[in-house]
Amino acid sequence: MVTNNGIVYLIALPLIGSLLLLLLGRKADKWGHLLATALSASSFAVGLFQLSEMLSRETENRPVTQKLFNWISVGSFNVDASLLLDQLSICFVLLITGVGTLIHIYSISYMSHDKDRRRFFAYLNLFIAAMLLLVLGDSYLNLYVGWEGVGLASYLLIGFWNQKQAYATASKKAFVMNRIGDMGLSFAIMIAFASLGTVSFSGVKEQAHYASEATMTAIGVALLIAAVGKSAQFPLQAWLGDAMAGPTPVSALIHAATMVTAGVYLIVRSNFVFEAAPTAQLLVLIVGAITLMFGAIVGTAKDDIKKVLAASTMSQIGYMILGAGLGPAGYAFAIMHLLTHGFFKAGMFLGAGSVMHGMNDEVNMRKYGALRKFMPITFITFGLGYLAIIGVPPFAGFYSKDMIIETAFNAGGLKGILLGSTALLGAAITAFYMTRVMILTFTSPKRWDEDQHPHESPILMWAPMAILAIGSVTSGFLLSRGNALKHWLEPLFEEHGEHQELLAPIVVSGLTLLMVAIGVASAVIKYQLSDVDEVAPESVSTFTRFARRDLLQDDINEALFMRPGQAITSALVKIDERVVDGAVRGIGKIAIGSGAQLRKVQTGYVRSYAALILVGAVALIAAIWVVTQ
Amino acid sequence: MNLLTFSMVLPLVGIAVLVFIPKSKVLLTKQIALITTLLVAAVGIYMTISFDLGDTAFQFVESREWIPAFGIKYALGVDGIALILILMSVLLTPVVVIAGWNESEDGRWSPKVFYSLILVLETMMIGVFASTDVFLFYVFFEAMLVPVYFLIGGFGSGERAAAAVKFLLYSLFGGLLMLASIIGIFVMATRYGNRTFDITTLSGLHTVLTPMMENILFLGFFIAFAIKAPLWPLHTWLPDAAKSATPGTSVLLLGVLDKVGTFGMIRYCLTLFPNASKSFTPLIITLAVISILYGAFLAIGAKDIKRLIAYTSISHFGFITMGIFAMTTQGFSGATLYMFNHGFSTAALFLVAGFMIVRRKSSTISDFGGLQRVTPIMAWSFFIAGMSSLALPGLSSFVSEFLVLVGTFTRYPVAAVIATFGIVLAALYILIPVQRALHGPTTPGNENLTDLNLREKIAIAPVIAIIVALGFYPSPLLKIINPAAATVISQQGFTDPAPTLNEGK
Amino acid sequence: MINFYSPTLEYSLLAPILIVLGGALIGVLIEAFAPAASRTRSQLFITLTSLVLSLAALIKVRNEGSASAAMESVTFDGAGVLLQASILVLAIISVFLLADQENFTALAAALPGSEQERDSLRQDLKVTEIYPLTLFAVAGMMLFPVATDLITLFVALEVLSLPLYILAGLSRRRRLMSQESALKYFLLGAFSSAFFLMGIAYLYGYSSSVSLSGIHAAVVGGSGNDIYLLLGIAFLSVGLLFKVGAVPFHAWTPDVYQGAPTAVTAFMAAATKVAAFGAMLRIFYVCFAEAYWQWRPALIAIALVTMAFGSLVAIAQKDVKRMLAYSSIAHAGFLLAGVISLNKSGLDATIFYLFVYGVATVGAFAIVTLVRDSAGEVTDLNRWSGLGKRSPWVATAFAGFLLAFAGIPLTSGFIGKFAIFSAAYESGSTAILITGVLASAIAAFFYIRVIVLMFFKDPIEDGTTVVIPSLFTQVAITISTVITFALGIYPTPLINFIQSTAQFIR
Amino acid sequence: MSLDNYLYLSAILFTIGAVGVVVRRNAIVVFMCVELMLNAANLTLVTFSRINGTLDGQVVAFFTMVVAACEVVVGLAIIVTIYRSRRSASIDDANLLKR
Repeated sequence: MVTNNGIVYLIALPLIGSLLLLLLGRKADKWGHLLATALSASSFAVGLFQLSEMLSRETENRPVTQKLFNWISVGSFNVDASLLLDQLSICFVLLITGVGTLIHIYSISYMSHDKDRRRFFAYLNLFIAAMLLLVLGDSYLNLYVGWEGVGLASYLLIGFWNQKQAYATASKKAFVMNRIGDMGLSFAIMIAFASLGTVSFSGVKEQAHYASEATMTAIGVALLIAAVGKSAQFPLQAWLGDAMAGPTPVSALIHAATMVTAGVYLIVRSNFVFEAAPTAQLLVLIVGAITLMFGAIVGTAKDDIKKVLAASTMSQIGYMILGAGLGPAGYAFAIMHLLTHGFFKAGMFLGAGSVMHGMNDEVNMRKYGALRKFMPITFITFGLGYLAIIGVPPFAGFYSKDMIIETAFNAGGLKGILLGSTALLGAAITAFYMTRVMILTFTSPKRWDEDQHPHESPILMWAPMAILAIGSVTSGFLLSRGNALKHWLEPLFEEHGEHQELLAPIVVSGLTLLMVAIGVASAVIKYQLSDVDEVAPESVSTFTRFARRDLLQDDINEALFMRPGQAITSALVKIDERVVDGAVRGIGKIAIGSGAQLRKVQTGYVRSYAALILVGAVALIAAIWVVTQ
Repeated sequence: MNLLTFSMVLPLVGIAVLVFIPKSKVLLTKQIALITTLLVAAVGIYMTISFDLGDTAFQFVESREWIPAFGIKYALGVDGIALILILMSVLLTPVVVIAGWNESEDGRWSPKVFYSLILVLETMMIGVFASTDVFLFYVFFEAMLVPVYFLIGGFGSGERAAAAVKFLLYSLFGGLLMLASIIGIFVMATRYGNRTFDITTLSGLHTVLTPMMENILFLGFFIAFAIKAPLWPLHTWLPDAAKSATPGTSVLLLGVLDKVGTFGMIRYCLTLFPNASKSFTPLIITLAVISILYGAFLAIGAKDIKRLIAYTSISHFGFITMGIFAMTTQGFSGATLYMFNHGFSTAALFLVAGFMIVRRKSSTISDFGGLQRVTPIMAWSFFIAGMSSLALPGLSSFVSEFLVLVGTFTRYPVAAVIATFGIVLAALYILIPVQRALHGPTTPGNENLTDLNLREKIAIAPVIAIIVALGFYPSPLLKIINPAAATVISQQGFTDPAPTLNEGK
Repeated sequence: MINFYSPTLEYSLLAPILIVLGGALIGVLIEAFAPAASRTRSQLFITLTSLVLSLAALIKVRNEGSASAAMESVTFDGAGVLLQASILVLAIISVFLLADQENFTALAAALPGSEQERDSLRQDLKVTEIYPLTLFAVAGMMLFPVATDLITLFVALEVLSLPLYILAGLSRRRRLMSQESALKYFLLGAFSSAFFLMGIAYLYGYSSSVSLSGIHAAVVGGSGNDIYLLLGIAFLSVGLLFKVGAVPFHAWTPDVYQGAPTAVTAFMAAATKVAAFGAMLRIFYVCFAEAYWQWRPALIAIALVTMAFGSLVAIAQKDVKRMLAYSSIAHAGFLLAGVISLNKSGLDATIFYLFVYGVATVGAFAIVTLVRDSAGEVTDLNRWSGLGKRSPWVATAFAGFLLAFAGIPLTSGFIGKFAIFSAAYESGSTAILITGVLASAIAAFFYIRVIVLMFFKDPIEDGTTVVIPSLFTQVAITISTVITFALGIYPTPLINFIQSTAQFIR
Repeated sequence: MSLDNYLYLSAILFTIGAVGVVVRRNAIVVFMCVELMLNAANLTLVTFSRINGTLDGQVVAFFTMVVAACEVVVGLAIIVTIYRSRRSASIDDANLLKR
């Protein structure tokens, strides 16, 4: 495979940035944010350069690698720190650095009042570096480093305002739940090494043919656990909502566009594993399906604009996972949806940020309304994103989502029908809650009180939004034109094409649009045409109440894991004190006690001593006698 | 003079100098101690550089008659494993001296005594890893209890006397069991006509022992090491000792002394009693796994920062023990590397904890709060140390921990899988104190804490540097460890399990 | 008609003992004729010189090689001479303590608290008798381990015991206790020596000979009536075990150690043990060796019980002298391990252990004499707290001796323990090894407790002070400290010497 | 009549002496009992010397008497001192040292 020593700069630039900003400390306050942005941008430039390089090469030698150094080498366990840049990772590189840079720019203004802005940018750069390492690592172990790196960055950024106890808790929650996923990843690596003797993508890909299905299933499931944790999929989705504690740009970058999609990357990257493990693949589908519904439902019930977007992210990633679970047919679309989603969801998050910026950080949509007049640019950019996500042609979401739904139907048999209809239903709900957001925020009558002075955000903030908006309009069309992305990625996957079509594409599109229309309509009826009350009505169906509580995810986790965990902990603390240490102290006490008893023999009476001697003598005689006989 | 002996004599020379320093000249005392430890460190580094990677036999060998009547020799020598442990010890000691610059002053006795104890301890630390004569090893193993005992009891805080006694009795008990085994070996060796304590010669002894005999002798050693290591359920001395000792002492205690336990398992249990080691492996692996989870849970439940660190160490020692007895090159090298890394990550944790305690005059976690806003550098140091303790990729402990897990998995998948849950618990036991102490609003009593001063920065910086550097580039150490590890494994008659490809098909 | 041979006496060989006895006699004469003023100095001089001379003579004897003297009634073989030498060295160190008159009553005859006592103190009379008495005891002790016939053995036993009975009663302070200890020691001593004598009688009955070699021959031949042998061994053992203070014949030890003047206790604890164990070794190695299957189990049992009992009860002690007494019981148990191991290494180990233990014991008691208040020595452990603060060096030295007792490496005690246990295990007794190890663990418990008391507790202000040791005491402490640590770090010379010389000839 | 009877007698005497030491309180009497034991031993010795037809036993007996005499001297000295300071010869009163 072609080697290329330029890859490392992608990572190095932002990494250096973060280190500088952290080590220089206050000294860098003046210019830190600029440096960070510049570095991120230059990393993007490198990415573009790499892309052009890649395009100039023949398909088969488009992937390039760079070996940095021998990282760990013990016996047969031999891992290099080396990078792999191929058609798949380049997509991510561009997404990460591109969107990342935009969000850097946005943050310059958004965070301008925060005295820790430098630290914020350091974290952002750190994240970019880690995320790039994640997608560029050429082995599962290298990926692992990035995988936990982004976890760390996300922890730091969610907890950026950790002087608020709740935020600190949120960041901790995110890290811990991610670690559960990471555990899956380490399982995968262990199994891979133990049974295939290698942990590099290429190695595993080769061995995959020889290994038993059982092994591959095990690896697949382990990888799925990892993906589930990182991408906030069911059942490890609970952290994403709380993660909104972080500054909005963070939510846009990490918890919408990039990090949370790492799970999708992992699954697509490990296509060869799942190809060899149908069971695991089926599980992927199920997880995807459940999550896309889960997210959608939660999304309908939330009043906090960021929480709605978070829920929707969850649901959209559900779509991607679903796509990725559909095998070669779906990979490309999963990635496509990932990219388009990167644009429109980031855009909408930034929009939400801009709204909050204008509304004194108010997040409750029931306190919004009629903002269209006050922040037109935000309204437009957000609106474009909205059209993209609900999948109105020709906006980006239409292409990607529609493809996934179609492929789902084509999965064949009952499976296909179930998945397809789920996806379809999801589309409807998505349309509903996104419309709800639009209405509550922009078009419905104003519900905010007089001390609010909504205003449009400065250019540094709306420019990125605008760019992303453009992306969300065009990207879908561009990527799917002549199946551009599909063909681009194809060489990576083993296509075994039996394409039975359950429904003609046109039919599916029709159905989808119908569902979307229904969703939009019902939202309009419920919120536009009837007025909205400023506080969430209490008299609602149990289902709604559940939905508001994220379908009881936290309650369940608490009941199933937290409480028992705390119980075990306190129990063990007692046991350690009373039983384990108690036993030791007990032995000591026994010794002391017996000493105290025995010394009573020493009565102080000569006669008793003499008696003792006499007894001893007799005993001695007896003993010797017994032995002699 | 032999380098090892030289590095052992240096501290004693330092003490000899100290003797002539008047009590009043505290600063001079400290400087002399520091210089001495730095010199020793230099020697250690030089040894590491001049260590011949190709040669799997003991190096820097020295052997003199000591008590010929019992075939006891003053015999020194290091293989890769011993070498890096010595390196760790000699690197940590100066750090401890700098970090604990003022620890010695509110002690029961003069700083002079404190540093003399530290120095004599350093001599014994080197000796215990360097000796290739079982008896000599035992002498150091037991004798080094005394200085630590006085360090805890004389300069510690709180229930220091009680803790010191608990530590000493616990260790003595183990030590005496080991003495019984050593006597056993001695008699057996004599009976089979080779009255010696030379480890290489004795490694052949097991061929003439009955299984019963070998098991008993093995237990004598193993229990002693399990107490030192410490392995569940013989760990209860550690939290008390760590809580009462000065941070510096705790660093040496957990960072170095406890390693003697795991080192002993490798050098003595495995080498002398391979068959017994095999037959006890299931039990030991179980205990190790229990330690991992048990220690983690207790760390989560700990209210005192020093106890918390102690419990995390119990968990880590579980990993080390598991790696050793997994009997795979990965597990083995991983465990050895783990010993080294744990030395530094624990050092970092304890030192920063020490800085925090000195400022806040309390070691109760809940007394701290919002330090990140008041003392960012201190907070960061603690955070990084914590990250390395939870084995974050990119920091040194990740490499070792992962090697241990992988190595164990290839032979004992179940154990490895259970142990892996430890990494989730680790996230909890580090992030909970981080949240309590560093995050959240700055609580009363913490507003005016000062950030690290230059001395403290100088102390903590190299430690963190090593943690990060080895995370990205552990090869130098692995190159030293691997040959030794491979030798031991092959001596045990083990080979790594081949990839279980094609099973099922 | 039994024909009579005039006995032949090899004076050159007997010289060491005779010198000591001579010194003692001169001492008596001095008591009788020299003016009170000059006595102390001259007595001390006589005592030390005779001991030193005797040591010199002993070296000469050793150089002439093993030989028996006085019609086979004593044998100066390697082991015997080594034991004698240790006794002499210990005696010399102890004499330095005796020299510190503070320990002794001014007038033994005076009633406690009587007017007579008061003015005896006022004119500060000195009981210089202690010197000749000591010398007599030393002579007896030197004779005990080399005696090779039962008569000499018995006489030696009495010669070493009787002076000690008196010495025990001469304490200056707490005289009632002191006298009581004398009484107890005497009565029980006499009682046990009666057993000893009875043992002699039966052995004579069994073998129709009173020489160890004769008895050995009989045992080998197996001609005699085993009942007599059995009774003989049993009764003889009672006498010996009493002297070494093994359970259940130990009861006198704590009381006497506590009551007697500390200097005497030191001398007694160190030297008597050597003598008694010496004799024991000789008897069991030389004449009962072949009958080991009869007595060994019983002795092992006693050894085990002794170790355990001594260590356990010592934990509960509040008085430092009593604690040391019980620890000496425990050590008697360890030493028995050497006796029962019944092999060369056992012999060497026991001799080494006896010496180093004796030295450490003298040192420890020497330090006890230093801790005082207005009413004399303070032996209540609680009042020792904070000693490390008051006078670090004294405390450190004491700690050193305790560590030696506990058998911590780099002290002589550790080497001794290792040697003796390995010997015992070599002889196939696992029980001894295990119990010994556990007992040591328990023992460590209370030694460490004392160290904690001295170093980690704060002094209680109750007038407890550490007197500036007199030159003599200083010497004693210094010597014993040096020996204890030197032999811990580099014991090779002594061990080699013992290994090459120590053997019994029949 | 068989010489063994002397042995039995001496054994009995010895036992009486030993028991006496244990049961009697008065120091003097206790000491007497010890003397009784010694004499029992002497009797045994001479008997054996008769049985074995060697003189050693008798020689030992002589030594024993001398030694016993010395013991008396020392013993009485101690007992008298005690008596003078305590005005009692009962050994049960001498009970300061215990435990």
